[in-house]
Amino acid sequence: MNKPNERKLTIARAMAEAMQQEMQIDPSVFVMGEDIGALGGVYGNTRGLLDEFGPERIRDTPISETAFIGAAVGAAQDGMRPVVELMFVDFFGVCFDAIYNLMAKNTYFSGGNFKVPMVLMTSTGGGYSDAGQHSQCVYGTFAHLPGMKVVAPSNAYDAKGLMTAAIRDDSPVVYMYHKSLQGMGWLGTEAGATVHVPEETYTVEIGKAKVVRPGKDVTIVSLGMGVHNALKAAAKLEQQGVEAEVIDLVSLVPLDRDTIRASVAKTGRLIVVDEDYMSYGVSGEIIATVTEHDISVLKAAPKRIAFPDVPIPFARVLEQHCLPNPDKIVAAWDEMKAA
Amino acid sequence: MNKPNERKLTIARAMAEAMQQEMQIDPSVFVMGEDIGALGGVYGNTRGLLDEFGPERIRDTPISETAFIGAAVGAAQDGMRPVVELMFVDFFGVCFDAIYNLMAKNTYFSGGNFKVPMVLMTSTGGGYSDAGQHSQCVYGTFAHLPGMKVVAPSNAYDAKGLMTAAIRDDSPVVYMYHKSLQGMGWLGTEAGATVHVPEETYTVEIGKAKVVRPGKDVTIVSLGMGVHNALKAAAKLEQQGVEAEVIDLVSLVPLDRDTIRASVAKTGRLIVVDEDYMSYGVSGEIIATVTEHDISVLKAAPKRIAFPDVPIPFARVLEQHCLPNPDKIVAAWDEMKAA
Amino acid sequence: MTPTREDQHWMYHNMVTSRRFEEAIAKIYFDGKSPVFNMANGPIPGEMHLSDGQEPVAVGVCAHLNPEDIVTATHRPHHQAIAKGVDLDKMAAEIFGKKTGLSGGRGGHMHIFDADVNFACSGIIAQGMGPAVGAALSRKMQGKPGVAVAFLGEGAVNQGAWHEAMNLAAVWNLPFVCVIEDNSWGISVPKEASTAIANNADRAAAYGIKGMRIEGNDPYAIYEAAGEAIARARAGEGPTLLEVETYRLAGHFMGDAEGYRPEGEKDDLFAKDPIPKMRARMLAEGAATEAELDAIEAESAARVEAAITFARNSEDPAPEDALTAVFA
Amino acid sequence: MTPTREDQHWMYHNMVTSRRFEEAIAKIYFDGKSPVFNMANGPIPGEMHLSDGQEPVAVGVCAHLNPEDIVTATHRPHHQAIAKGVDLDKMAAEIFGKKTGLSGGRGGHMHIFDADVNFACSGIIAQGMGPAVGAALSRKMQGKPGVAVAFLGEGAVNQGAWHEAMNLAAVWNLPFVCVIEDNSWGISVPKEASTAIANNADRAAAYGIKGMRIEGNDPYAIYEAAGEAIARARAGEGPTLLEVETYRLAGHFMGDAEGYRPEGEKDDLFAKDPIPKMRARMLAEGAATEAELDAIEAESAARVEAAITFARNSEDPAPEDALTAVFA
Ligand SMILES: Cc1ncc(C[n+]2csc(CCOP(=O)(O)OP(=O)(O)O)c2C)c(N)n1
Ligand SMILES: Cc1ncc(C[n+]2csc(CCOP(=O)(O)OP(=O)(O)O)c2C)c(N)n1
Ligand SMILES: [Mg+2]
Ligand SMILES: [Mg+2]
Repeated sequence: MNKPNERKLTIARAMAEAMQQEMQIDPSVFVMGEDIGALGGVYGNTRGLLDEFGPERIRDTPISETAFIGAAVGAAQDGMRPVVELMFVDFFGVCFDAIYNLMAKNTYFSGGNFKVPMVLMTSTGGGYSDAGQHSQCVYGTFAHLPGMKVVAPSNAYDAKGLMTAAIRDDSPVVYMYHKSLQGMGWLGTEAGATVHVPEETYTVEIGKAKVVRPGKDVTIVSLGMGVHNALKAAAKLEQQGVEAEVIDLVSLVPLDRDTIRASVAKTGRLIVVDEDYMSYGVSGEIIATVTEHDISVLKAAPKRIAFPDVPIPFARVLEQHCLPNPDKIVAAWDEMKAA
Repeated sequence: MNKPNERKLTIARAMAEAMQQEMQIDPSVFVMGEDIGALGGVYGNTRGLLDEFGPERIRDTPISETAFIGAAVGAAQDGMRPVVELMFVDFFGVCFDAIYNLMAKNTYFSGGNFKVPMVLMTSTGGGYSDAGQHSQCVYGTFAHLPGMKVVAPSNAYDAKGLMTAAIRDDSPVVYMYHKSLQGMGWLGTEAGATVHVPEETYTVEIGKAKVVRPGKDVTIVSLGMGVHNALKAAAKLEQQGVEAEVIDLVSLVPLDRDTIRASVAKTGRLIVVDEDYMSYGVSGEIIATVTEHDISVLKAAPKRIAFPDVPIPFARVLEQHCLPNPDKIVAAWDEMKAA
Repeated sequence: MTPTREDQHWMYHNMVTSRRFEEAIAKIYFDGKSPVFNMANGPIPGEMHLSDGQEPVAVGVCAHLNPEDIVTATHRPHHQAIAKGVDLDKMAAEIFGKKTGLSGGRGGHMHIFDADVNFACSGIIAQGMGPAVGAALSRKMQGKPGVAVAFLGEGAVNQGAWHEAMNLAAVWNLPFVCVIEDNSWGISVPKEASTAIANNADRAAAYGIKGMRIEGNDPYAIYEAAGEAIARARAGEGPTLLEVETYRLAGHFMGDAEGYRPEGEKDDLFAKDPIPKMRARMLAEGAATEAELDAIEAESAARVEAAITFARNSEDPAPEDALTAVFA
Repeated sequence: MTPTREDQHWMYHNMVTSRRFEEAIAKIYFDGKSPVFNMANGPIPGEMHLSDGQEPVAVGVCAHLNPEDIVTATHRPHHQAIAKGVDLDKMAAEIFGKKTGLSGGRGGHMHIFDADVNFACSGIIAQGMGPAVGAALSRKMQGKPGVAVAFLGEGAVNQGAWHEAMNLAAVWNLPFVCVIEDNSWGISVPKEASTAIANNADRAAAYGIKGMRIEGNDPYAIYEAAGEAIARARAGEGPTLLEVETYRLAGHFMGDAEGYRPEGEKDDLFAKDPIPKMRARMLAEGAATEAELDAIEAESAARVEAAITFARNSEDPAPEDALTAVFA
């Protein structure tokens, strides 16, 4: 997919480029959040924007998430297109009312007369020992509650196209980027996330899953960082002669149930890989999506690999024990095959 | 189950009685929340307590959920056993950090050295046109995040026993009571919720589901208000000669997966009834619990009846269109049978 | 700044319209809810929070606002909605849950939204603060005129969202006014049990802005203070915090037995009803004739009746409408 | 109230121990993180927030506390933990993620919990406010002695949780002290860009309590002000708000390039390092001899080395320990 002379970007730079280009063409776009100005964002996704657009449109905020996310709603309703950052998704607890009860619902409450065209971008994920208040995904929490679209890119191409699509969307979009894919050296970066990104603007459709690797023996469904684990597992399975199909959900809301169902109808087997907590979340929903539709296609009970229902521990040995990884996926295949 | 001379209580009174009895025997128990004193709780569950225990132990709070729930954590860690009320669960967005990141995690973060023996009680549910910020269940949201037990009684007997068990539990327990079961005249009350309640103290085990109606043809799993819908549907199905087994989950965390699996192993059919939003919530988890364990027992694809993924509308005709009801359950059976 | 004769007529008119509207709602609210009161029944189901007695705050502030200005209100929004010029027919229809309502019946009484006059409200305490501050920011960034006003109850001032938004408005020097309606009760909890200080206007010091308390539920005094605050905001001089003493003549919501009120409180409050007081003052000061005021009252009553009739005669939404308007 | 000779020795001792401890941590932190700095690697993975320069606040306050008193701290907790008497071996081991750590490696550097001395902290801004106020409530209800102190950064004062808890502590008149460490930065955002007023102690007026600002990062002045505040709390006279000027000599976290700092700021700060300043003052005032201070420094260094050795030599937790201690 990457040709030698093609420009590769990290997700951080891809996100920044999308914001930059939209800000150039649309004066109503602006960015707010903690440390997104001079620092360029803790995760680098607003780097360079302050220099180009100045502090009016690239606004560092007080540590007041309820106020500035609520303010983004008010600005969006008044004709602006704010992109707001919640530095770590783990902090959602201090401001979720402004998100799930306000941003997500005002369109409905107003019968469609108020639009809330805003993007809430937020970092997710662990793996680098940042412990239980800085390492969560909580994908399921956001996806469960109505009124907001929810996307999670696994690579820089999608990251740019999803950001552009999210900014242009007239509905609120929650944009969840995974720290281990971000391209910040100090976090380590999954190499597969840094890919060719065209310079021109383009959009990636919100609500459409991607088959990122075709196969006929088993469907592995994941998102964000999990897609890379799934692809690595698929490479290992290939050595055993097993052809795994890998689906990158890209978007949790709307959820592309058709693509998932079509794949499992073909393979007859389903493994879901999710870094969010196991119970009452994404993994259960994907399994239910398939099984409520048609159980006759299944050759084996579906399996899920997710974070166990415990807070995220600090020590590396503890955290790594809990996180999904390619070996766990291969082991799930082995059990499935044996059953 | 109710003998003529037996004492019947509403859930509101059963909850109050459990608190009263625990406060009588344990001076560390106290109650905090908005309007729980002179008013006796908007849902009546603290009525009478102020008179008996006074304003030190029955504390009306400012409208500051983050502060008083956080304070309950601090008090619990310091040897008290607070029962705290979040008036409507819909308000969780203003204080979820104190709940999911603090109350639920301090035991783990401290390696078990800090205990947080507190109860967070909160009202759930709609059906009376209170619109989108006063009618939600968000069971899935609470159950998804680790570190808190989550219970939801469907009748007064369980309500008292669960409250007593929750107060005595050394871990934080979220106690979700449904407004339509509460026994407040002004809300209308499901008659089946008001049942015999012994005067003496007793506990109902947290983490154990109950088969509230045995049957062999289909398993209907639900909780709270949904149990009554399920029982009504089962009565209708009985007229068609169909024997439905109804399971009252009672507790979402821990989830009694064994009871669910055993029932479906027997009936081969599963319908989940949930008043919470459909996607990424309870209904998906119950389906996954069964299907990931063993698909061979299933004679048909499982079905779920849940609130669609839209904010809760105000107008009766709109809200009733969305809520689960016995007819929808019967219709699900009809489709399942036909398939 | 005293209200002109015309302002006074406008204020009185809106106070009376609001009162008539709520009287009408209150009467209909009990339809289908007796002999057993059950909130779920009748033509107007759900919770109902009336603002009887608090009309002076709404008119004293909104007299200075244009449709382009932004207002966010609370669970108790009718008086402010009326003073801000929300379409009365559509508002009534919304409260009845009709297809012709402002939101097609999706929102109801606690979710009154009218984009034409930039009015919104919500059922969560202090939730309107952020959106109002954000709208003020939007106007500043766009260089467009407009002031944003957030109305709140005194109980809401202890909520974190209030503090965060006040600081944000102040640090960014936004055209924003926060108006606290101090009716001295948050449901059953009296102000002194919830609030560490007696006068919330003193909290302006925490943000380096001007704060003022207006006593006596007096539309004239409110008009004057709000006029200054809004002028300051329009002039780019930043936010103001106003706390207004007012009275809640009704219960917290309909059906509230009000057992928590000290004896005699209600009688005292009724004796201070601001509507007859304003009428008397206008007559005494020659700001209006009896005939003029009678005409205003008749007009208000007719307007309200028309709105209620519109609402009653409107169709219910289609059940499937529940599933639309989730996304833009 | 000036610190006694003994108090001064204690304060100096704890300041030096804290500094030595963080120097040791900082050195080890970079192990395994070069040539490419990657937070995930090395014996101490994850974020690391150092408190170098802020030691005077911790010792000036904690000099007045007993083990039974409660402290909640932040993401930058080491200096306070040390001054509060948290077990240094177990704290070091926790930071290394070892089985012998305070929490068996589950918490790490941002989640230091020691039940023996009633110390807790958290990684969420202002999260410690509620628990501290609640512990103060618990003591009041139980009639047991004890004051609760919440430490926060100046950036945290704009968070809603702070406001709510201040009001609650004040309205319930609890034995609570809020100590703001004003190091003038919240990561890269300077105080004046985030906070509507210059002096957060002025926000005490919003709660009707006493507020004081202490300038100069001076352990003596902090000691005095904190002594008064804590005495007031012990006497049942309610909460106090203290804001203390202090300096963050390090970056926000390790790896922070600090490009946002104005030129020369760091040099100015280093010139004001409070540890040599306190040493000089004690010598000048005859509160200690060179030999005494050298002994204190040697003792601190040895104590820190022992703790680090303990941590290094401790075992890793078993992987499955991740799944335990979720519930009590
Ligand atoms: C965050 C939140 N907490 C609690 C409530 C429940 N509640 C609704 S109105 C009210 C009292 C509000 O008092 P005040 O702000 O003084 O307004 P008033 O009702 O007097 O107009 C409360 C506690 C809520 N809606 N939102
Ligand atoms: C609710 C929340 N928002 C944001 C953060 C990210 N964050 C961590 S430390 C920090 C700056 C804190 O500044 P201050 O309170 O002054 O403390 P300091 O770091 O200066 O000690 C921020 C924004 C967080 N941990 N929690
Ligand atoms: Mg009030
Ligand atoms: Mg700081």
